Amino acid sequence: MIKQLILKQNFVLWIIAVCSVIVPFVLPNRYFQDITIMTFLWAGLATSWNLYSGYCKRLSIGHAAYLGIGAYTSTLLYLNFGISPWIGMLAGGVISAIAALIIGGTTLRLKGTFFVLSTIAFAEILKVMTITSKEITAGALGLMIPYQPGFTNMIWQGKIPYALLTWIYMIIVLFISVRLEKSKLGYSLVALGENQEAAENLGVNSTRTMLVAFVMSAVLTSFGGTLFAQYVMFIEPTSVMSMGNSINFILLAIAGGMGTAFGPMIGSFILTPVSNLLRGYLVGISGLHGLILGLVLIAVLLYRPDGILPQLKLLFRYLFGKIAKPGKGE
Amino acid sequence: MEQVLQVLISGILSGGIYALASVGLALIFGVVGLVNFAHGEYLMLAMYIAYWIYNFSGLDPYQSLIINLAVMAVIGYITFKVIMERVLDSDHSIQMLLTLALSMVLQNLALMFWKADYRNIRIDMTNDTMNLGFLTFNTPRVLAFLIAIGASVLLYLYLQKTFTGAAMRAISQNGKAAQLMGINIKRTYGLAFVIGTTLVGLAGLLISPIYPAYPTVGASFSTLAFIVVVLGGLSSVPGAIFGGLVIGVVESLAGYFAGPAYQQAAYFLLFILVLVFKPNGLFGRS
Amino acid sequence: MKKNLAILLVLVLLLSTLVGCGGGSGNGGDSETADPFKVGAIYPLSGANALLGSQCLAAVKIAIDIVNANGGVQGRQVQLVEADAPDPTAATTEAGRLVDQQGVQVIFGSLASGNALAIAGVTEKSGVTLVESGGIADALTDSGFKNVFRILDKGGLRGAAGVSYTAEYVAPMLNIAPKDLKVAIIHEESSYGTSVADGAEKKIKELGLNLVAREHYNSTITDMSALVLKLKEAKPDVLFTVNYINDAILLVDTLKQYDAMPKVLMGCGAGTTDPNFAGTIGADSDGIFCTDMPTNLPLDVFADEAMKNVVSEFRERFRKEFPDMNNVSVAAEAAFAGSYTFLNNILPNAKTLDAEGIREAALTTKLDMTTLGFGWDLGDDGQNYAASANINQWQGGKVVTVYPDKLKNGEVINVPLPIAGQ
Amino acid sequence: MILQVESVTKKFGGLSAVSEVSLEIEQGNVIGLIGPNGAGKTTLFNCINGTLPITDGKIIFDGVDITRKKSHEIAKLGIARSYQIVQPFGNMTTLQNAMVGGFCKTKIYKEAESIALRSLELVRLDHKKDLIAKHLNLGERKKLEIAKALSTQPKLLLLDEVMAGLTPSEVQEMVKIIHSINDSGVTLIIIEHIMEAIMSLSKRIVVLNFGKKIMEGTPEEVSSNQQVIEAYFGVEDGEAYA
Repeated sequence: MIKQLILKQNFVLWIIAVCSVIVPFVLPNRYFQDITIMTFLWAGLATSWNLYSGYCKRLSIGHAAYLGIGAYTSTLLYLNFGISPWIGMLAGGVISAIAALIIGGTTLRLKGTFFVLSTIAFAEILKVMTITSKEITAGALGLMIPYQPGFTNMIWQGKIPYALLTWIYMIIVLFISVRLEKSKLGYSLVALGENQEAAENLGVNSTRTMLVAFVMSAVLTSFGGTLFAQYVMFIEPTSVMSMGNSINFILLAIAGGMGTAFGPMIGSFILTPVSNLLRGYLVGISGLHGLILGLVLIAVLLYRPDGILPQLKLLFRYLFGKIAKPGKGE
Repeated sequence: MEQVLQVLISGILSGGIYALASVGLALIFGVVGLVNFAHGEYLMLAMYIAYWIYNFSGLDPYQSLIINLAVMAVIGYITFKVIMERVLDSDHSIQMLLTLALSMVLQNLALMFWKADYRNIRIDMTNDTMNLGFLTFNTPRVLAFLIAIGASVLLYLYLQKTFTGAAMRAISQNGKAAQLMGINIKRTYGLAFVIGTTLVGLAGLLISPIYPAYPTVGASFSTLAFIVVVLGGLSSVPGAIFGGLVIGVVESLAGYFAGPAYQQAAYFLLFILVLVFKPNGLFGRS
Repeated sequence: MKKNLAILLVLVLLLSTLVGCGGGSGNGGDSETADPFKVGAIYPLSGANALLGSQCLAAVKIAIDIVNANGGVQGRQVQLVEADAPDPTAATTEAGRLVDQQGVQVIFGSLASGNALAIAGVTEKSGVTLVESGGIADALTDSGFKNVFRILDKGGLRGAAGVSYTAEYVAPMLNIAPKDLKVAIIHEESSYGTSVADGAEKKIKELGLNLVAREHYNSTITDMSALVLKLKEAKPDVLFTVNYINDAILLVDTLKQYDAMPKVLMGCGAGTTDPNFAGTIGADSDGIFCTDMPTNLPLDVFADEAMKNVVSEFRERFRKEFPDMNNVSVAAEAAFAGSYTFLNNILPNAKTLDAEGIREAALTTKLDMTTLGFGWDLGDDGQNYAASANINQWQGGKVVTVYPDKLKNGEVINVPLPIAGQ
Repeated sequence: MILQVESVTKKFGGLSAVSEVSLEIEQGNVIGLIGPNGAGKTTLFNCINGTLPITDGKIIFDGVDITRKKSHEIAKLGIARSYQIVQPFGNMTTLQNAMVGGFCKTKIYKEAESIALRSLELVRLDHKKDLIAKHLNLGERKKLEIAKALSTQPKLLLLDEVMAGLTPSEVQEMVKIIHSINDSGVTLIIIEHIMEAIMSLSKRIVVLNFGKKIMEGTPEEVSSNQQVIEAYFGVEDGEAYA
């Protein structure tokens, strides 16, 4: 029984995902807790990105736009009207959904490079709009959230609540992702990514499928945007909506394994700490940590284009195969 | 009116550079089918090489043109052999991500080698202007424009008139058929990639007297070149030239009428409009 | 399979060594006398602002060396922990590392206002002091932070300084009444340029000058023709401009090319004060103003002999580190002033080397002179109200201070600019 | 009549790939569609299932006008097709491939799974259900192609050269499979070059040449018709077929 469960690899991955919550507790050091929070947050964000782009194999390099919408909506509502970020998060989700419907409606039928570039274009336009509508968004000056701890303000003194919040966010997105894999929507999406015409001939409504997944992906990304704003407590268009953020979603997902529910999480669990630690400890030579990260990614793409997850699964099979064999594990 | 004409001219002059940066990408995209997000990084490398030569030997970018292009060709060849050749058959998304990672590596390498300093090449000509009636032309920009257009036209003629050029066109239209006709695909791919990187290198060295080199200078050119290429109808060289000029003019006009903050947004907007209403590009056949 | 295991093993090892070397030194915050006193420095060392960031870091290092050579802080040697923060998110994480992992009590930073605000969010919660000598966004000292101290002036004030000077001194030189003076603002669009420009605009309205144009652009702009032609149409007498070095040079070049140079060019900080500015533009820079913190002050401004030596030592060592530069950048001078003053003058007065003690010392200590030429007199908000912007002018490839009178070391030249358009 | 094709024309530019073709099929029937390469057979399939919009004419399926419907709507109404060049979803398993079709008429995972399993059993591919599709051999891919289509639970199935490239024993198996599909009540239109197979499977045969229907009849009538022999077999001779 246990053996069977263990060999079901999603089970092991779920264990990893769920158990990761203890990390911030066993690492009392706030710096490591901070890295853990970033790891959870980025895992959730990369998984959200993966929900559309990963399964459907259509790269969006503009998802930072939704990160920005989430961050700005909740922050503006909070600063101007005192509306709790919990509600602001939902409002951000609604606005992101509308934006994704408009953007998706115009771009989802585009293929390959056209789609990729159109996502960049929309994100850049949104960034410029945010910078120039200074009366509303404070433009390039950015917005600072005053430090007033409290649950309704989604602000805490310690790191643990943030860690729990980002962890819950990650788990929710993961759960949605796993459910998606076992649903009509998921099957349709993957089939569309493999071969659109063949999928349509099997009754897959490509426009609807893609739009639904795209909106889901955007909304979940925007929730992450609110968490991001509440944690860093300072947002500005150039850093929140930068193409660098969009690319980071993709790099985490591809490193872990694009188009799999747990791939982006694994990618974030490995790369987010590594890149933060590299930046922290290789500070003497500027550029070195970016260089190492880039080289690692090139190596992954050249030699393991499916990402780390399949390797990890092999490893599990190997390890647990050994444990399970001697008959102890009844 | 005079002002608007002057704005148009300045847009066209920038457009020439955009065109040159983009024809290389169009060639790589058309022939090799590779979506190269590291394209702009070669422009950055060429600017640094120009700066280096200038600093060590005093040769200005125009005098060091041949050496610089030769180095760029070698760099292009190495990239192709070491990285690109291995992913020719891979998924588009893998190729795209690989070039993204490559641009990350090149930018950070530049940061390590040359630090973040802005490297200026200041030659006597930098601020020279020529006047034609009420119009003013900045000499290095005019020179850059002329060389850029010249090189693009040369590339066009090369594709039209030579055997290798014909082979490239054949591959870009139908790779499999070309292979059946006995064209050495890999070699042609390599050549196209090298020509592409050399051309964007040329663009880099042409702007080096006007604009300083720094590690992230190429980043914005990659996206820009892509947009030009899409506007021009993907693999078409004349299309890329026109696309470049259009972007230059749009950027200038937007800067003049709406303000410089909207320059980029304007061509992104144009790009989306074209995708929606004319998905085959401004000059593509349907 | 084995290969994969090996790779994983290497990764784990790598990680654990990284964690290990950090963890080993993680408990240095306590104040035992033998322990070194740990301070942090967070600057952008990669990314778009890396150039000035690395100069600032070098300046802080020199300051610490000098302080250590003189016996350190309260008998403890100062130990520096460096951090790279290309953007606010990284700044948060890195601030966390310095505070929680390395146990620093004071952080010097951070060049970009966005980074400063992000760092302040971390330090404030942990009772760590942030000494800001680069970010000038007003919000940093207007947000009620208890442990953030800014040695330099606020952005809004700096923008205003150039405008006031123009109305009071430049307008008469041009024989134009301030009311009739046409002015324009062009600024780069990051928070730095925006906050200075906002201050300038406010002052312009207050003084009743004619604002004929205000435009902003991204500092990576490669062609300013459209901008300059637009400006040419507005025909301003005085152009206020806030830029980084790149775009500052491009702006002047383009203005010249289109014969659109206004009668007075009043730059604000970073770009136009950069030593490379005149180096690149050459003789045409003569007469261009640059409002900024006092910079490259002649040594005789410093009455105090010790301070004179410190400043000259700093400049000498800095030039050795950056041989390409013919002058110390203002960002580096500010970073030096911030860190040196704090370590040398403020911390020795602190009863305890914790947030409370340091705050008390920072607020109660008053200095007539820092290495930047102005004094140290903090308000309750942590802003140094003794800080002032100087009006400088390029003359013969050197920055000459023309205002205020106590720091003045030359007379105004070239108003209107000889290269001004018709 | 389950399907009525009324003088359908499809033009590419100026060229008619299909011109004024009419067909009628009764429920449960098997119709063979033959003709030389380029006769417009596959194009006709593409028109029927909505992959290509038709230039002129009308198509009625099961009493519903499907002329302007999109292919996914047509699939839901009950027309499925297989491709001449197999189009498996390469990175999904065999079962997952079939389940994409299985989800056509249900949203419930278990149901889609059992529908897909039944189709795989029908084409005798259930023993490979967990294999990644790109690792299947050609014969298996052809079967998968059919299983995917079957999983949409079609009333009408369009099979495009499912036997091309198969070994003789595989062809025999495929004929059996097609028979059993028809026995389960599915109407079939089959494009095939292997005459023996198509003659034994089809109750009626339609011959296309240059986009036009040149005749329709029983296998015996068709094989003895002079016009067909000239048009079809005359051209066929010189061609290598694959």
